[in-house]
Amino acid sequence: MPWLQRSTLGLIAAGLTLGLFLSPPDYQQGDSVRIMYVHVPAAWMALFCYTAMAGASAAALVWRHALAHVAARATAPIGASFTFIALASGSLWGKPMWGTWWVWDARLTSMLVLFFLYLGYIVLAGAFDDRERAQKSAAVLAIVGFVNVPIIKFSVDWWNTLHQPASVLKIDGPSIDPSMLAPLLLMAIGFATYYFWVLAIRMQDEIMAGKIRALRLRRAESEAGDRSS
Amino acid sequence: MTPFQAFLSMGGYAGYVWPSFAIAALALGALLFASLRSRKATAAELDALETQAGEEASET
Amino acid sequence: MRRTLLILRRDLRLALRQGSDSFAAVMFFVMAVALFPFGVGPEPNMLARIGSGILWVTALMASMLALERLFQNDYDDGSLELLALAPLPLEAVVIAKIAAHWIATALPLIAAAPVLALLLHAPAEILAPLALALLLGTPTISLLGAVGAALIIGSRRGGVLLSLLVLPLAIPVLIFGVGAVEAALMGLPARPYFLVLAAFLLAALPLCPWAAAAAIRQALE
Amino acid sequence: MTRFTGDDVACVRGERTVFFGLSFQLGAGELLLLTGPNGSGKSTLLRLMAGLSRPIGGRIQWDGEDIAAEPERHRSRLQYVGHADAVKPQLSVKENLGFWASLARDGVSPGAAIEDALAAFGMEALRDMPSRFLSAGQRRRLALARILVAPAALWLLDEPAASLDDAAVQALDHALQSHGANGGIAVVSTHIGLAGETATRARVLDLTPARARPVVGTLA
Repeated sequence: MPWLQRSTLGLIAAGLTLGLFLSPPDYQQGDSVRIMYVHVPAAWMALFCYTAMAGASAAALVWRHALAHVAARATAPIGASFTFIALASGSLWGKPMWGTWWVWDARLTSMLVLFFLYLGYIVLAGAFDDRERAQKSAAVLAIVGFVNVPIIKFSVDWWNTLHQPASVLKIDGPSIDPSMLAPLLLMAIGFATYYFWVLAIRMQDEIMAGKIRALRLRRAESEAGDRSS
Repeated sequence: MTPFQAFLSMGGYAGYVWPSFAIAALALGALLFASLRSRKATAAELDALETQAGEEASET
Repeated sequence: MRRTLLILRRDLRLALRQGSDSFAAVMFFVMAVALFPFGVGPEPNMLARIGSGILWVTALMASMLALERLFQNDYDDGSLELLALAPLPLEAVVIAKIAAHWIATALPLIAAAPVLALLLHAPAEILAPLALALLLGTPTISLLGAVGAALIIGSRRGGVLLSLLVLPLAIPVLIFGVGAVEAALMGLPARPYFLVLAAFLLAALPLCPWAAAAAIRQALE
Repeated sequence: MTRFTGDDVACVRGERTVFFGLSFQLGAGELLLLTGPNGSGKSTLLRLMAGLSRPIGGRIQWDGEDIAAEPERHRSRLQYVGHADAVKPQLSVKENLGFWASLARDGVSPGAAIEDALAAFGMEALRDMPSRFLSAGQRRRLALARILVAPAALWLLDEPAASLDDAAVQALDHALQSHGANGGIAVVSTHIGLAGETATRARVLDLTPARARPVVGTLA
């Protein structure tokens, strides 16, 4: 765990210094391209977390593995945060380029839908009193959602080309030259280690909560047992 | 316009670059902080329950 | 197959006798569409331009409204576990219930849509493509909604939850449904849109009942 | 010849181990009474026997074949009555029963079977009454009549005698006897004793001792 913490902080610090200080501004977008060093890794992580969530859910349902449920449930808020960051930074990046805060660009729109899928999962996971029901229900939703992500992406792309606003610059900007690639990768790996770090914390939390519930149940039953005997 | 101020202005895009980094830092920081705090609280609760269960075991 | 039709007939009889759910959905559809002119203004060619979008979005939400209790009633009175124990696959039971729901609710919606389109000054030539697009699209929405309805069985915030879960998944149907109508409006060939809608339906037909049955099984555990 | 067996069955619901190491052997014509306080897992065991849920450990077999291996075949040989009566208020008594009868039977018209089942539980007078006017006892009798409309080798009844009057309990006794007479197996859970002759010849499986403590730290 501590090495996760150190590598996350180290990677992100390196990524930031390179991204903000050393890498050159873009010839068209100027310094606003630096938003890419947050936006693109966050977008990658948003998709990575949803895939991880669906994978863990499938493993949990097929092999009835409780830990996989815990992993999926712990991943959801992290994925949702990355999606939110991707949306916010995408909008902030879009403003100087297209003059409006929100553009129904194909990628941003798909990211918005992914954000709704995350919210749906989180709310469903919390909508049942019985924890086991909540886990299994949310797991089925994660898988159904995952199957739909490519279909939604396909439809949004088609829909976007249909109503193509005069967007001159695509969101990911010109081809990335090496000096920009390094900070981008550093930030991406830094975000990934952040994910595993917070995942570990949330899973430990969930496992301990499981123990607490078991102890509480035993106390309630032994009390009932004492009363009836 | 000292180099530091030039850096801060981000070629005129300061209003967009800094907020996006700030939002990222805030979101990730808040999630981390909330997770750490919740884990600490759960750990404390678990210890309390376990010590209590331990005492009862020793009494009976 | 006989048993599937049996369940379909029973659900239809229940829907007709009790009627409230599907009638409420159609009334919601009519009222929601009628609200838009008050919001965006009565100006005819503005309404005509966004008419098909309004019709599709409100039809989508109306069917969510009706789908919310698709399994909940049977779950509450114990029929769902008996249906799960009946000598036919649970997927067949799900298909029967979805079909009954679609006939009782989506068909009236489709019947009402052309009338409402006129309310929105929509040109007459979009009425046929609109009806066909709805005919192809609403079954997929009912199939997706059934998965959502199965997932929320026994949950606390059922209704609101169903829309949050299913509407993002229904976006492709919405995009190509409205696309078909607008293509017809502009005189472009609408066939590709209908083919994509049919493709979604053919994909949803096997997958959604399977997912819904899985969700029901773990709800009954 | 034992047909319906369970060995070392274990079940966990939520984070609670409901029971483990539970076994039973039932031959043709036998009746098993499940007793024990509420929450001791009677309903859970019946649902496991019906195949609604799968045990965490152990196996339940019919004629040596695990019931989870051929779920549809197992489902077609059993009749299950849960706590709820599965009665639709908008349908009449005959329509309710007719639906379940034709669902369970293979195509042959269930007319006669419905009449006999209604008569067995004294419901024939209420044949065309919409079910929303039925009392709790009448609804329960309608639910029990369902087990008579289609031949089933295995009856799983969860507290069938709940809200039944004496006459109805007699009818249930009679039904259980004739079911046992022609080789049927029945598992009945009840926390109030079943009166009459059935109780004497029934074998009893008390779930109280088998109730396990939840194992600390399980994540299931």
